[in-house]
Amino acid sequence: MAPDMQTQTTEAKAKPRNLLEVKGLKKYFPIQKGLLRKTVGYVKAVDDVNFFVREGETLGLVGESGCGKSTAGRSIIRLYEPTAGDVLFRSRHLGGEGNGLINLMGLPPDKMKTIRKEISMVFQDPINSLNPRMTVSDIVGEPMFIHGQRMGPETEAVIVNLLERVGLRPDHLRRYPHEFSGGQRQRIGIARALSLNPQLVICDEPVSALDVSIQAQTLNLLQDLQQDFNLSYIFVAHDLSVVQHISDRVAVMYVGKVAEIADAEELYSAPLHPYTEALLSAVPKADPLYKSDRIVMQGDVADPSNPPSGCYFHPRCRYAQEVCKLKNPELRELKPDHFVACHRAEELKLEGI
Amino acid sequence: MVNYIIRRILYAVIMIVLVSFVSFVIIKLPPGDFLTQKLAQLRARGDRSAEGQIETYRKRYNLDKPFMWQYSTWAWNFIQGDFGESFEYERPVSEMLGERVTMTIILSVATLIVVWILAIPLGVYSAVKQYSMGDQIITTISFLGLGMPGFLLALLVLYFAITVLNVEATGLFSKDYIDAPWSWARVGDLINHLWIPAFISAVTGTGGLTRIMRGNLLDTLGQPFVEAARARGLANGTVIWKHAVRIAINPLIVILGSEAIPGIITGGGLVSIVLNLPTITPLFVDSLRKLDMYMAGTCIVFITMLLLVGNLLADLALAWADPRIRLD
Amino acid sequence: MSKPLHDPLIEVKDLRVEFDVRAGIVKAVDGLTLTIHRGKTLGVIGESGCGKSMTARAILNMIPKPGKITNGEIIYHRRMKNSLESQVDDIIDLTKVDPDGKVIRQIRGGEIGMIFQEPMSSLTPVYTAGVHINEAVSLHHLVPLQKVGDQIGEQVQAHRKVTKEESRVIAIDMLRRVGIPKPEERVDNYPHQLSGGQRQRVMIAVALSCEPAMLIADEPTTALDVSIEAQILDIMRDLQQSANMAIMFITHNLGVIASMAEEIVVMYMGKAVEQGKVLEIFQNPKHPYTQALLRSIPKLGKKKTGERLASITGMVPDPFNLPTGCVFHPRCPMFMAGKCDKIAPQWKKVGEDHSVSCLLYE
Amino acid sequence: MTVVEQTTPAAPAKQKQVSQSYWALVWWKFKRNRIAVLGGILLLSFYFGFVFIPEFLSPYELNHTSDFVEAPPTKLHFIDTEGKFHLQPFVYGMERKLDFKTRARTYVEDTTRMYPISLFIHGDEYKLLGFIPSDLHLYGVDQKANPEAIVLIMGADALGRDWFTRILYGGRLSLMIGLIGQVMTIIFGMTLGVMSGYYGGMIDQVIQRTTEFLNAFPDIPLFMALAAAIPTFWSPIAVYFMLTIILSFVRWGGLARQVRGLILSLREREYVLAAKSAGASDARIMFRHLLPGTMSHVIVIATLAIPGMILSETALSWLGLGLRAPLTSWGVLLQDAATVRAIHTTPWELWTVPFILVTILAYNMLGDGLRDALDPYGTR
Repeated sequence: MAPDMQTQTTEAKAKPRNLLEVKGLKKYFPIQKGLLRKTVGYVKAVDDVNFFVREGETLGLVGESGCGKSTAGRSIIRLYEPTAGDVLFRSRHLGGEGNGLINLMGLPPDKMKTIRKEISMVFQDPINSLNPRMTVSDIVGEPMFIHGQRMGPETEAVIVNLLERVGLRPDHLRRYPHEFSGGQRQRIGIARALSLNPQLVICDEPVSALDVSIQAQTLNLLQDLQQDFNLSYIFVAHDLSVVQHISDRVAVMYVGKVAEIADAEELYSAPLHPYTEALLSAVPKADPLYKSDRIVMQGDVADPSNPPSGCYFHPRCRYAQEVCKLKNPELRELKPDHFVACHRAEELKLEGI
Repeated sequence: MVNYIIRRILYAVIMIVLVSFVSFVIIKLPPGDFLTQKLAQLRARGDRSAEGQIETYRKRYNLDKPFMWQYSTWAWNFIQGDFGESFEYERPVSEMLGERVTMTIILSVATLIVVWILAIPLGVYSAVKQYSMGDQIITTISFLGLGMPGFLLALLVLYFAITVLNVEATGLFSKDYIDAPWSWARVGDLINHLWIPAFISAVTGTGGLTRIMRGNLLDTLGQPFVEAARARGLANGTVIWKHAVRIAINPLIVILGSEAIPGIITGGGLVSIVLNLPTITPLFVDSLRKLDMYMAGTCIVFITMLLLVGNLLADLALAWADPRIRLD
Repeated sequence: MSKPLHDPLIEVKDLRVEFDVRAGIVKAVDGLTLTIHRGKTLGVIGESGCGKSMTARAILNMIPKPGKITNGEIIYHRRMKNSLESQVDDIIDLTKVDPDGKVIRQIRGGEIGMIFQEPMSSLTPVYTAGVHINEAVSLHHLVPLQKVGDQIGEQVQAHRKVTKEESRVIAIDMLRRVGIPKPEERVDNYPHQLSGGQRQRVMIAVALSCEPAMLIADEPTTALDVSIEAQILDIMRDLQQSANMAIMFITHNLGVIASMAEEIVVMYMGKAVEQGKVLEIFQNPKHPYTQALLRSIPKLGKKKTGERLASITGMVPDPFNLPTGCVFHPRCPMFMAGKCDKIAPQWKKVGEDHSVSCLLYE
Repeated sequence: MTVVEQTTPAAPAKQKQVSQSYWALVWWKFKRNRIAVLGGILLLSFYFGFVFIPEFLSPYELNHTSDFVEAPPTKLHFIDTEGKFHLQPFVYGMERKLDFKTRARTYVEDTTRMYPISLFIHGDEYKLLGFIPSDLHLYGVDQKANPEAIVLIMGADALGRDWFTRILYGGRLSLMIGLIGQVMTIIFGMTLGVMSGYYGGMIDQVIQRTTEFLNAFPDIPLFMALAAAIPTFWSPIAVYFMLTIILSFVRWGGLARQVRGLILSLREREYVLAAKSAGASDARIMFRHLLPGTMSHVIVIATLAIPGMILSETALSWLGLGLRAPLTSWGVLLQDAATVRAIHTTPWELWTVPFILVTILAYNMLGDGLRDALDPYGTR
């Protein structure tokens, strides 16, 4: 099977195959009240999300707080058990049916554990994401330990190798997380994510908590590693410029739904969704000469437990019409590889950067 | 709000039923009952008619009936205000408890007031002047107070009163007023006696509360809104009292309900035993020893009721003090 | 008004703030000099721990323990607001006033307002938005005469306390001005009933309710979403124009500073390394740190595939153990051995309104 | 908070060449708190002295009765009647006098008889730690040479037993009941708390309701009721164990609730999610990631709760509902001492109180220091 896959990859170089397909993913958190913990409603954190990730590419997942981007990332590997939907993944270890994709939903625990070798995560908080009671060697080696590798000189060599790869020294092995700076901690987290040689890494706001200079170092490291290990990333962040920098394609989310997905350059230069346009315009540009007619969105991000009718963005949208209040727009492929969920996408002429 | 109170009261009723039932079970656990003890006593005295007398008692107190019958009858009568009869004193329990419940409430409330009036300013001072001389002194005294259980302090006070002052500092009334009807003179006499238990509870209760207040306020003083208030140009005192203390006191109200009130009622109970104060606990302990079933059951129901009411009041106070808390 | 619009308001001269902690002394601010002009915006930029927040607190004489101002002065050119003796001007060294005294308390909130990074926790949770504004208004009671002056005789009641009703009117008015919808209802809302953006607006309303001569904004939008950030920045710009207010804008976000500030001070490890007009600094940065900082952020809309960011090597140094000479030298790409690690750089004028503290230009 | 911003970046990494684990850091912080260290040392010596070697520390055997019924403490002398100074302290012989009118006993010193007090003296035989036979006592008067001599530094009880000896022996039971009880509480409380927090659902509901019920019960009355239910004919040892179980049974609820709360918050920590995303089993997450995170909390809670246990035993025994006479605990000793009559006639029996107080104070000092050092709330 393995050689077969390789030939396929070389053939399909022009357009790599899909590594991951997310279809109709939903994650509702129940709101419970009262003595009997009766469910009185749901926070629709992720509400019917569809996207795919190709082999070797980075998909940026961007949006404002509460748009469900992190929840979506976590639901993919079932850290949160999704309410509905399918996540199809091309596993190296488990053969899938038909097109080679295997559905992670409803996968029995032992098989899911195998999948966890192939999809790993990097987290946001450099303080919270490392167990303060464990040494670097324990932390980075933990995934290997979980998957049956015993600690020994061999494993340790692997760990040292990983540490060096992310720019830490072998003598850091026996130290504890509190002895490192934020940037170094994030490197430890990245080393841990790579320890099982994954195909896909879900980066959950990996640079949001870092200083500007450290942020650049970390982004460069992630890019280098992607090259070296042939990784695919799902890169969750709220900073549009960071996402643009690192992503091949970008998905913009708003209140649990995907508003637009497209190639990064196209999305930023020619957005099709009014929310994308407004968001791009709102980002402060590091250029004092840049003076644009800023589109200031009115009001706050909609409440995911009580979203507005129709298109969730309509109360803040300056192009909203009657239909937007009534009907929820579908995500459709307007141009090749450019998906948008807006009723008026065809007629609107929107400005990018 | 009203809904919440009704629900809480319902919940309390369920709790009281459970507690009273469990205490009945517990009292029934040891082999024998009040009458077997009594029988043994009478026999020891050589009373010939002992067996007969016991039989009469057994009938009178329904002790010949099954356990469930005893409990449900007692519970049913309890609701109607008849708490049964004490075996030991052969008087209705209600008669014996009446004034003691009042005294327990008076004593607890007095304790609470003394402790809060002392602890909050001390805690505030200690936090605002952290590591100062005053703080060190307050901290040391708080530790002593924390380590000093009420009943032991009561013993020491008693010792001091007997050996040094040559008075017997027990009871809540002088001999003249014990059975006198309520009058201003009697109230004066009560206040005259109240200071000893009040002093004891002040020493033992204030320490812990001061430490908690200090810790809370230190946390609160580090909060951004305190800095923001200061940046608005408010005077130091206003910042501390209106903004920081106001917030730091909320956790204290939680503690009031969950720890302070139970502590005062039960801890105060032990002090009462040493000082021979007319509160519920001495009677309760006595009835437990004597297996005086209805008396013990009623006592524990009243103690639990005081606790639950105290809890409810604390929760209501918290909801009033903190707009973030919604009762529903 | 006859007075000049843009004369100096605050002059910070050789300011030093030190924290005496157990592990040693941390120089939070180390010899900082800057000037803030009336009606203008000064941007202070730097990474976390560079001392920018401490500078702001020093201006209000609010350095938290165990820190203290050990050197320098902060000259405040006070212009009495329209009190009866309105033409009296005054020059105060803010480092010398009693930190709990009456003078500094009049200045705090009344003449220099401040907003903080954390809108979530900058409002006291048990008081409504209205209470917060009323508190500021009733403290600095000269203000209402401007606001409600047309309703009541200004001359007579110059020192009158604001009544509750008036204060409420002011509060609602302020909330409306900062763009809070339905201010009549929001005025009675508690902080937890407001969204993050609304809370920051309330903070701005509180800070501006007394029409201060200057507003210190310490990372006011860092915790907010971009769409809300844009709203808040717009409000600040509008209010500045209408009231000729100076703003000291502290942030680590280069984008925000580019769109807000007229002048910029770049700080690194408690020291200013470069200052000048915003255009100058962005287009012609002189200090290697400023250059690196500008290059290390990804720029929106200017993507080349596979492009790498220029990053600053190494890490922020240990504050207890600062490098000798120029503090930036261990990370500096232009490091000159024997010079940068020995000599502390002096200020050098490199253009009109543009100076830099770097040995490359000496 | 703003200070933190100034001091945290990269500071610790360079300063310490040797890596420090969490517990090493805790120890380092704890050592600097002198009050807490003092508390710890006091407790260590109390436990060592009272639990392991009370037989050696006391001059007599526990049940060494004498004729000196309710004798007041014997005075130690350094200077004799002739004004001569002795480096070795001595006691005079005691003479009992009975006042026939008031029926009161009084003791006077007979200055003609002098008995020196020696260290490491041979006296009553005992078995150290239950198996090492010995007759060595820390101090005392030579019983073989002067059988009529006695030294009672804290007086004697109604059977003429040395009160200090009784306090030493009583400490063993009182101190141990707190420790054993707390260990049981931790075992109950942690297991149920972790299960409740991690699994949720029905298990959580049942455990939650039970703890609520235990909470609603006023705890000292509950102790009393439960203790009163211990049959009178049980052997003292059975009563002792029953009492320990009761103490921990009443107290586990609070701990379980706190642990549950901690688990609920730790469960969402990113390092737990990271372990989960790597495929860690429930057991691994619970024991490797969650439980160690609660340890510092639990240790602090436990340390501060032990004095409560000791006091509960003392109070119950004092009320006559706990340990009973053939056993010697501080509570049992209080029973004798705490009556108005006893305070009149044998006030020295209140010597028990300072011992209890110092123990409780030491625990509070230790606990407070541990709270700072362990920093369970992670504020620094």
